[in-house]
Amino acid sequence: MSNGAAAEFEAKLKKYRINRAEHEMITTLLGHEPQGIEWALFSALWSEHCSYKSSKVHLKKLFNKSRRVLESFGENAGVVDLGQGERIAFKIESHNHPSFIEPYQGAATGVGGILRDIFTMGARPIALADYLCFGEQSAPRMKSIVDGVVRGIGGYGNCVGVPTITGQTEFHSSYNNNVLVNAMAVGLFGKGERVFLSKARGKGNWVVYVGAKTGRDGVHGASMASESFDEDSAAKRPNVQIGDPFFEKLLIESCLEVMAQDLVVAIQDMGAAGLTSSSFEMASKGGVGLKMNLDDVPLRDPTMSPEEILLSESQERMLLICEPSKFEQLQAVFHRWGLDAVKIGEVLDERVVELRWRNETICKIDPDLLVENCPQYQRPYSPWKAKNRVAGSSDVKTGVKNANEFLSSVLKDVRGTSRKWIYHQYDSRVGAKTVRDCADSVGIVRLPESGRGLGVILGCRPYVMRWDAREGGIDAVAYPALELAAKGFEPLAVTDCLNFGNPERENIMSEFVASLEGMSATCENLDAPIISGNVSFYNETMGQNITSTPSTGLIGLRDTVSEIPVSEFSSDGEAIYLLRLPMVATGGATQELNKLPVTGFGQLEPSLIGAFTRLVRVLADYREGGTLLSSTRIVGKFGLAYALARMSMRGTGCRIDVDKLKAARGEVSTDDLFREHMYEIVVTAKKGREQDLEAEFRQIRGALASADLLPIGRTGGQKVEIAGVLDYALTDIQNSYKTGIWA
Amino acid sequence: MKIGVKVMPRKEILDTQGRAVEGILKQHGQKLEHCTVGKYIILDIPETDPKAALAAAKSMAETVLYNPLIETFELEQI
Amino acid sequence: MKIGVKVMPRKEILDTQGRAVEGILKQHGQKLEHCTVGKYIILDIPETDPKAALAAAKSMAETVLYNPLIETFELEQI
Amino acid sequence: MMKRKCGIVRFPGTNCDRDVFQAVEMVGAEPVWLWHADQFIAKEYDSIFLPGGFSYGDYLRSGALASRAPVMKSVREAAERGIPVLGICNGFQILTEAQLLPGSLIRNNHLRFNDDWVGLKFQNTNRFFAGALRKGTNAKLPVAHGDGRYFVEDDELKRLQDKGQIWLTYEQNPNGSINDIAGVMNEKGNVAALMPHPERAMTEWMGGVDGFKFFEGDLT
Ligand SMILES: Nc1ncnc2c1ncn2[C@@H]1O[C@H](COP(=O)(O)OP(=O)(O)O)[C@@H](O)[C@H]1O
Ligand SMILES: [Mg+2]
Repeated sequence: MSNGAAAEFEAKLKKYRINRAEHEMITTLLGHEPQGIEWALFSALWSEHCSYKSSKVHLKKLFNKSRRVLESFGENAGVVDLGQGERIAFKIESHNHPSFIEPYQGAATGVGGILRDIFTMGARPIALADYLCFGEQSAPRMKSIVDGVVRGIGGYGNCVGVPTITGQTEFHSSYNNNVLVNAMAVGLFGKGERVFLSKARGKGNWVVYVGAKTGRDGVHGASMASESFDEDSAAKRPNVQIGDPFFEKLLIESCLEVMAQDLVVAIQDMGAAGLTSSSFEMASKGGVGLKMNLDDVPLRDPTMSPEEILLSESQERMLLICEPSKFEQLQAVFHRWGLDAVKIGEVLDERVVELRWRNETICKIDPDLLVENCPQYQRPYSPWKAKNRVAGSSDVKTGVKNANEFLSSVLKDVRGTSRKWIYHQYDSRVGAKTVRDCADSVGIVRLPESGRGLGVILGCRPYVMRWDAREGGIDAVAYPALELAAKGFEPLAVTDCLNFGNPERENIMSEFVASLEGMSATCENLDAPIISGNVSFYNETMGQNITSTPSTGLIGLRDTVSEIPVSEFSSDGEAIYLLRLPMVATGGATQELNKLPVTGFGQLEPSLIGAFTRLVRVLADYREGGTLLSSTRIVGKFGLAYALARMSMRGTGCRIDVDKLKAARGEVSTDDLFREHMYEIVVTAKKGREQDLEAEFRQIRGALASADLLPIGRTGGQKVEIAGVLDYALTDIQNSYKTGIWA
Repeated sequence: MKIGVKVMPRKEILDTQGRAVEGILKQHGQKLEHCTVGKYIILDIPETDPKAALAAAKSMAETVLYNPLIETFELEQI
Repeated sequence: MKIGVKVMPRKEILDTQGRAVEGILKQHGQKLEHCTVGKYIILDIPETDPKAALAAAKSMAETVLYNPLIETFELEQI
Repeated sequence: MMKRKCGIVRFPGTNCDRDVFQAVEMVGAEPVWLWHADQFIAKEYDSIFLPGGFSYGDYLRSGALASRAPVMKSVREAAERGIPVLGICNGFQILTEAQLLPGSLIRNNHLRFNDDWVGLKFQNTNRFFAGALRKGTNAKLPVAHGDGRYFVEDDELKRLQDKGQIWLTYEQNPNGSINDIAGVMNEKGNVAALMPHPERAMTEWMGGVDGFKFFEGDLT
């Protein structure tokens, strides 16, 4: 190669983010040097974002089957069968980089994208949830990022008419330059409604493009999401993608209508890498070929090049396959909703994707080369070892001196204060199915045909991840599973969004593997498989990696929405118990607030968690004669004192008996009140049902010897009172908690 | 002195509002090729020198009135 | 031919956004007496005669672009 | 007995249409879809509902683009014939934009979307909708809107007060509405609208039941 040619070659590798080894593989696969558009196609489909090349070897090991699973990885979203003809599609996805660049549009298009993954399958979206991690108040732009992200999620979800029923918000300096915006959508298939897949089929069937016109939005977005941020990212940013929830609403209604009329063979949304990934994946999965004429793609700007058309990430577009005889009827439906539907190609028998542009074939290539043959990397990692442990639970020092003062500061701190400022910007009840909204610890919708309850909840507590990645992974499933169980819901399945830093760094990859092992083991013990998800690597900005954050979304089922325990004390004189399975004691959130290193004692045991979750669920479930438990809340961040304060928020306080608490926990101290014992649940028995509750617990505890149900006090009064340790007036609690987010 | 700030969506960026309004106007049989919807902000600035007022307006536009990722702006003296 | 339609709030009390923007600008230490936030709509009309184009724009403004209860509008050729 | 026939108008972007459909079914009446691009025969309906949502994305002004749609000719005719017409949330915005009701709904004073439960007070009885809930009654319903701040000029406000057209007020004003107004009606009372969502408070599991009566029809 001449110097000039060599430089040009280097520049190409850089532009298309393909390394030398990959270039060699591509040349071998193609039988020739990549030419013209082939560079762009491999760049997009072999990007980390589209190919999962650093994670696939580990994702394959995840527990992903149960008798309920209908679809799992490989399709747009996972689908579980609830019986009685009802099925649920759900998935969580990240939109971290775009939300950092343009918070409103980044978050909005994140919601739009995840919704399309759901209704592409034929499910009507019925709920949204958002998992957000922000930096510190003092970080540059952070206030406006928080504001923009929240507005963006609300702006899209509210308009498209899908309620946001739960969420989680975290703050930590590791997100200062790299926020996380993960959105989850849940869709419902009613009786007799078909699940649609993306496998193209049937020689001579038409490839149809529907929805918005293609513009230069987000060209090269997929490969950009696959590299770390540096200072000039702003300069090389693609055109910001603009979401139009109004258009999406039209797309939802029209797509569901053509599906109901049986006019669709296969369908796929155009997400990352736009038309390229949708068409190549549809062909590859269906084992067929496609011939597409790029001149027929509706364009917003007629001067676009084929490469731009193929890689555009314009929002609100779908690709579908239909029988030619049904096209007219299909087009009529889209027209009625004011949308375009145009034929841009045909299905071929031969396994090739042929792209035509200005009467020339610009590419003819086996789709499997792009979709199936991407290299899979076994990135170096080291096996998990327990870290940051102390010798006993009383060695976990929280740094709290004065319980009242600390509780007050926690309730005002952004990490412990009310999230009302966020969720009041979200419509939580459109759809008229919402039973419990963001104000409660679990989001609940009622399934209209069967009247059963579907619980939706998010997980992953970054401070646990910072302490120990395996425990953090277990907790990312266990904690939300217990939250579901404490309302009487059986956890059914899990979706995950693996937000990590640079996988080429061994410490990051080690955390990735350890947390995945923890998650998978817990899922297996719960019989709640991981059936969909997304990996977001390279959350690294200027050398700083985010906290490894495998966020999760769980769904759970309850036979009725009657008498679901609430999350606050609601009437005086009820017996308060601690329902517990102690495995770990940690300072967690409290230590971080006090700027101490996080330490802990013990180890989480997935098999015990599975059994404990089942036990909790039975106690919280509806039964003849009424639910035994009136209120439940998991003791989480900031320990028991904070949990009791939160439970007193509606105006009913509590008095804790120090001797009983000591009998239950072995220690009553300022330190211990703010430690977290994984896992504990504060529950109240319905009046007159204490005996029944205790008897039931003894009966079903079975072999779970380390589980306990211990009375610790009674509800009532206008204070949270633990004699000699804590004495806090409800009005102060309410006022501090109201302080809210600083945005 | 009053300065008008016209903030419009950038040309290559999708103008969702314009698209919807255009659709409706066309449905109503209006003769229209294209429609773009933006913002108009009138700033009343305590300056008598047009140059100084325009400079102040520019600085305000850049601090909060427009988002350079998706919009462009123009100033005019009114 | 392009016609600009400037739609402004009819009174102070209707200009919630203006109040907010004014507050933010002042917080940023900008010298500002008052600020009003309205809309700017560019209509691209297939007419070459300015009079005809302005008449068409007026009809569009009156059909839907402004609400006389809360707004006023002005047209300009651009 | 014949079921009451309730027309439910759908615009592109309407998103509470199915919820209102469900509410109408819950009270035992018969819901019928009405499409924005078509006109309908007004006298065939016992009442007409304009549900909430974001018709045309709320672009330009909430309700503005929808208020000019063909179906509104028939809605106007229904209103003139004395057929009960109820606008909910975006439906309220559409009815004011169509000038079937006085005033306008502008951006919330805090400039944010607001989702919450609100306490309401009936300032006057409307015999066509929620007739059982008399003047002076209280109710609790969800709100969810960004443009819910009701505005009218002072003289018009006085006229509304004098003629008893102020239907509902908020106990705690969530959006800066003039005189805490949450719902109004025309002089005859057959055209009425409110920002809160009665269709989201139909049974206990929804968190409240005060919405039910809004769909029960003329009870007098
Ligand atoms: N980003 C968000 N979107 C919607 N709801 C949220 C969000 N963040 C937090 N919430 C809601 O706020 C409530 C309180 O959150 P949090 O303080 O983390 O307490 P909890 O321990 O109950 O989850 C939760 O029930 C949750 O549903
Ligand atoms: Mg939570």
